[in-house]
Amino acid sequence: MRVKLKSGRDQRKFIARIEELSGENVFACYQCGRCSAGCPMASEMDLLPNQIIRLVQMGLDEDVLRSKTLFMCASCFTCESRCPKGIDMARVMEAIRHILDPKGKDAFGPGEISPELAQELPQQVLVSIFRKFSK
Amino acid sequence: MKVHYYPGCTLKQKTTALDISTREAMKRLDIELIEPEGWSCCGAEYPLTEEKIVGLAAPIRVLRQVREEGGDVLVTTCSFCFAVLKRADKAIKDDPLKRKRINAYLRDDIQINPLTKERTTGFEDYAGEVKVLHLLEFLRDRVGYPRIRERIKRDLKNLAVAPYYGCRVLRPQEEMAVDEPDAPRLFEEFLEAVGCAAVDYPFKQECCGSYLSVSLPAAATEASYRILRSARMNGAKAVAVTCPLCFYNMDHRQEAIKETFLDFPGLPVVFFTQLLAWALGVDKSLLGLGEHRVPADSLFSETPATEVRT
Amino acid sequence: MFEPQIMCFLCKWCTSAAADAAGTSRLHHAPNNINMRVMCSSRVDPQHILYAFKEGADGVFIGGCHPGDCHYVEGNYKTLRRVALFKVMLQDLGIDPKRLRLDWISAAEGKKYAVTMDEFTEQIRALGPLHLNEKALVQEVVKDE
Amino acid sequence: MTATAKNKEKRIGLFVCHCGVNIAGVVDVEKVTQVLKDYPGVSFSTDYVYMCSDPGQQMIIDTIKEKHLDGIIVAACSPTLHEKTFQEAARLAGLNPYQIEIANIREQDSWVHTDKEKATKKAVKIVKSHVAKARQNENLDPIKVDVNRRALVIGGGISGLQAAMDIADHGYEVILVEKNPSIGGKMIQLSETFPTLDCSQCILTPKMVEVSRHPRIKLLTYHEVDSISGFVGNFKVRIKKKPRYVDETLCNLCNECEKVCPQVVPDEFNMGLSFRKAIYMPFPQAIPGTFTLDAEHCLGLNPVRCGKCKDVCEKKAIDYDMKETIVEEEVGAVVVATGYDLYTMQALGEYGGEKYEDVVNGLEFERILSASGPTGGTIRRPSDGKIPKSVVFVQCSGSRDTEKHLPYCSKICCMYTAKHAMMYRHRVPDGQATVFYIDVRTGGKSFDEFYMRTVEEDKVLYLRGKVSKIFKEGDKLIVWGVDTLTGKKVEVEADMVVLAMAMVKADGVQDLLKKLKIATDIHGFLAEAHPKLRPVESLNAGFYLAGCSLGPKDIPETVAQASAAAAKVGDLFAQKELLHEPTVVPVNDELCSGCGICITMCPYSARSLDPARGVVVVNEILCEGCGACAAACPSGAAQQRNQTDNQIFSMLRAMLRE
Repeated sequence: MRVKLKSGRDQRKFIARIEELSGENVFACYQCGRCSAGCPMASEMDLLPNQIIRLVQMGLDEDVLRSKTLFMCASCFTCESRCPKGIDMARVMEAIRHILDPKGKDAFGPGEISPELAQELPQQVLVSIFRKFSK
Repeated sequence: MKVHYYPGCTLKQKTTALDISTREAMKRLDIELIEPEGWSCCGAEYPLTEEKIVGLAAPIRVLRQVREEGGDVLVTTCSFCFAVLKRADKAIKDDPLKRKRINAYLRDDIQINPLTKERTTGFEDYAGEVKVLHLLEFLRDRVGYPRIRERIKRDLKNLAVAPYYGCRVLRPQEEMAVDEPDAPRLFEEFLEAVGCAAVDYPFKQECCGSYLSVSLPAAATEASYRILRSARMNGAKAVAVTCPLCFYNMDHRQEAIKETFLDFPGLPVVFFTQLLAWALGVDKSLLGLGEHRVPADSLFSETPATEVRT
Repeated sequence: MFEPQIMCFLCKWCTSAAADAAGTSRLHHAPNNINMRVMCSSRVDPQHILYAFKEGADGVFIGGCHPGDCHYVEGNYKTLRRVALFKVMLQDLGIDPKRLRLDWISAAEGKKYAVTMDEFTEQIRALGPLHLNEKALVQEVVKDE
Repeated sequence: MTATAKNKEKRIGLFVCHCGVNIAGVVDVEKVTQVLKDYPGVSFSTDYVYMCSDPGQQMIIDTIKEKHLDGIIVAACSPTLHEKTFQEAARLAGLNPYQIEIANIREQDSWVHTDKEKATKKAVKIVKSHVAKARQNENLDPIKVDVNRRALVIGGGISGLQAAMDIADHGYEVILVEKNPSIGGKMIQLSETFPTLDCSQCILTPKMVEVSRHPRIKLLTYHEVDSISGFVGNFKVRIKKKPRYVDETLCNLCNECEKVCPQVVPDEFNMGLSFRKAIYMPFPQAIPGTFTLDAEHCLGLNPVRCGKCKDVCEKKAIDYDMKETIVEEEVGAVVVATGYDLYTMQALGEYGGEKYEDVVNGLEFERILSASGPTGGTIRRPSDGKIPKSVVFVQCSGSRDTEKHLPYCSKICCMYTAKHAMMYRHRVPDGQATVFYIDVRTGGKSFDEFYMRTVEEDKVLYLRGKVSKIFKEGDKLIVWGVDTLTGKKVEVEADMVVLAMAMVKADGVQDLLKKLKIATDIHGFLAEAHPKLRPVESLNAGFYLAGCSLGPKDIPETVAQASAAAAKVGDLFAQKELLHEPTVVPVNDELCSGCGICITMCPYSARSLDPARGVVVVNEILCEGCGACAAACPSGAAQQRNQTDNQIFSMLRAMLRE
């Protein structure tokens, strides 16, 4: 299927919002793919980090927003530390999650943790995951 | 020497081993740890979008409290707390707008005089007066390895330990400014200072799976396996960590790792503070070894074993 | 709104070239500055600065090459020393030393030039118009025309 | 003659340019013309659409003659563009060119402002200030200087060799200085050269021989330029002659010294992949053909400690007592061809940062490929000498990284990587070659065809993506990359990895460049006088630039640039005499107290005290006209011609007084 790119303002609006929230210039990305090459979670993702940025550049918000990649990012900043253009992909991911509404099936809520597991887990992991992936 | 110390929530609850070994080790170095009055959770995650700025309020409140108590350094061990506190502090320092907005949230906090119990409001703005240091940095820069070496009571006999940095201590480099993210030396130097041999292995800065441990346990199992395997292949007898979550993923999850990856025989995981405390002569019962799922006792025998059975 | 007059002494090799580069890139900035091109920032005599204040400048800017890049080996270091000393004198004369600014802007830094002009204009605007009281300053130094 | 009397008579013409809408679109040029019409000193003013056009210039010429103008202001673009044009027009009209003032109302006014009223007001001020100055301008004539028709070439790589030979062939004497024991530079280390695959040594050595035998080239190897003083046409050069401890005229290359030398050190020529002795010849075809004793690694230049080489030398060529000496030369022009270095692998921790022996840089791989290299041209990996069955090539290692490394493209890596992969596939037919790239840039004659051959005929797998990490597992190197075309994260097991490291400024010459005051860009590469129109000249008159010292480039481009620099030297030497700007700072004897402050200010030693008269005297040829002395002179005796203090005061008043 041929994807029809949105024209002018509609396309820019999505990009502008991502850039505003993340503080990153998504157009600085030249698609070298280094973020994906080093990503520890890439094998779990349906879209690689560089593909997410590419889709944002193209203004294809639906494709980005339904990707489960958003909920696979561990914010480990490996991509950030090696990006030759200084883009913090973790910020871009967080910005996209921020505008995702509703959060969808890949988001993660307290109900999904058994009481036994909750007993065992370190506090920080519970706070983190709800801060990141909460429904 | 006195210094403010922020244990964070996990160290008070699930992972007390890191807290108690830190305290015992610091006693041996004549360092008094002061917990800031009424500290709260740091938030665990530094807010990455501009709109979630209120996430800075909790860490800044902690830092302001340290300042109010006359401190200028705050030491942490948990990597998550360290990252949040350090990045929040830097954001406040670098960005006048953020400084203004966060302080506006915090200005009306109620201050209780510990003596008179008098309640007042009106804090002075926090502008980044407190330096946040990881305990590893504190040991290197403020205590100094020579002083540690002087006080060593037990020989770790070049125990081959793989330093595991994880994600938060080194990255983003611009904000953390601890060491080179892909060629760090901080942890290695520490291990050498306490009498271990630091194992060089390529996974020291790879991610353990972090909080995906909850939502995607299989991914965390695999990520942790790769780290442990690499450490073992390079001759490590143990992996040393700084973060309770790394510890959880590599120690508590190791049963699952062994079930999934049959080639992996196991490897003990310890906190760097346990090694420090032991080397400084702290009693074994004060290392919190009971919290380990993978027995690490044999690492801490008066005559360290050459082969560690797991 | 108060529109300050900013007198700029720009070295030919770096900052004046930067001003040209700003123009070539159409980097719009506040029109309050007026530029004089000198061969080197070290050509600027404190007397020139004082005279500029006297004739109605609210701020004086000196632009030179970055340290180590001076076309004349080390003219900018001379300027740096002169300006540092002269600021002390300005204070004594009742002129806020912030009204005098020295900056290094290379030929490639058109953007920095434009930003600096805006910034300095705002800074001088905030300081308000310069009022000179002393008669000593108002003496005529130009001999003839 | 008082300035007053003279200025009263001055008739100044003002010509305001519209520059189409470039100026007139923002500045009300007619208003400027009108306002200035009655300004003191102005006796004529007009505006025109393009002053720089032929009719515009003709109008200026005609008006000067018709109205007997003795000073003119052209209010137009930056003086860097058309000052010369209008000076020439003035000259044609019989007016001294130093009576021309350019008022910049385009770059520094109409192009940077949008408020028409304010921009017009500003233009008026700018023009007024130039009128004030013009009223006091004097007629000046350029100062004439002789040219020393000898050239200095710094650097004995391909660009230096080419430049030296061309200048010498023009008929001028050349002094070629090379800091290493032999000429040849980096090119002599290369194996084959793209896209023709001719052997680098085979094409370079004849040139090296030719240079060494050229009657007009004085070859100074193992020498370093220490300092250069003077000015275009008349430089004095101090050159350090480093002690070779071997008399090159006596050494007969018998090789006995090398055999007995006990000191083994990594061989620079082979990029440390093999070893040499402390007394050595860098490579068999080295020129001059002589051994050199490397004092740093010698046991101490002391017969008591070792002395073996001296004992066996039949020709008595070895002399431990040689000292560093200074050679002085006088030249008229300098060609700087100081080359480049490769970015250090240590900076790339994620690729092992030099930790893994089998991760090599491009130049090391050239040596591995070279028939004269450490493996005799068989591709073997450094760690264990095994023939690698899988080699990964990583392009843009350190290049195009704005964040931590170098933001620019190193230009030649795409082509040499294609060559490396092709050569590897030829030599190891059952080997797998994988190239990670971001873009493949093949602009150049027959370049793309070469690259396509590598892919189509030699079946080299090109994966589009940047490698994130390289690490060792067992005796394999694991390469983590990605193929962005398929969206697959990939892992390649390799026996060897070749990093196409970025090209950077040459490290060893930075001190010299600093001393010479040659402008560099932000990456430390030499800066051209103009990136397009003066690509081989430095802003410092008399200095010409060639090769990779200017930035990454391939051999043909380097050679072309070297020849261009040589041609520019020829331009200079073809002139009978040079003209020096007369806008210098002389001394008014009447006012000078002989305090000598100006002498300390002068960076060119142009000023000195005449002890007999107690005043300062100026060598106007040495004076570059910076004016630092004028600003420092307490008595006003030092006044810059056509930029006197009085002129500056007048300009300030014209600009600032409403």
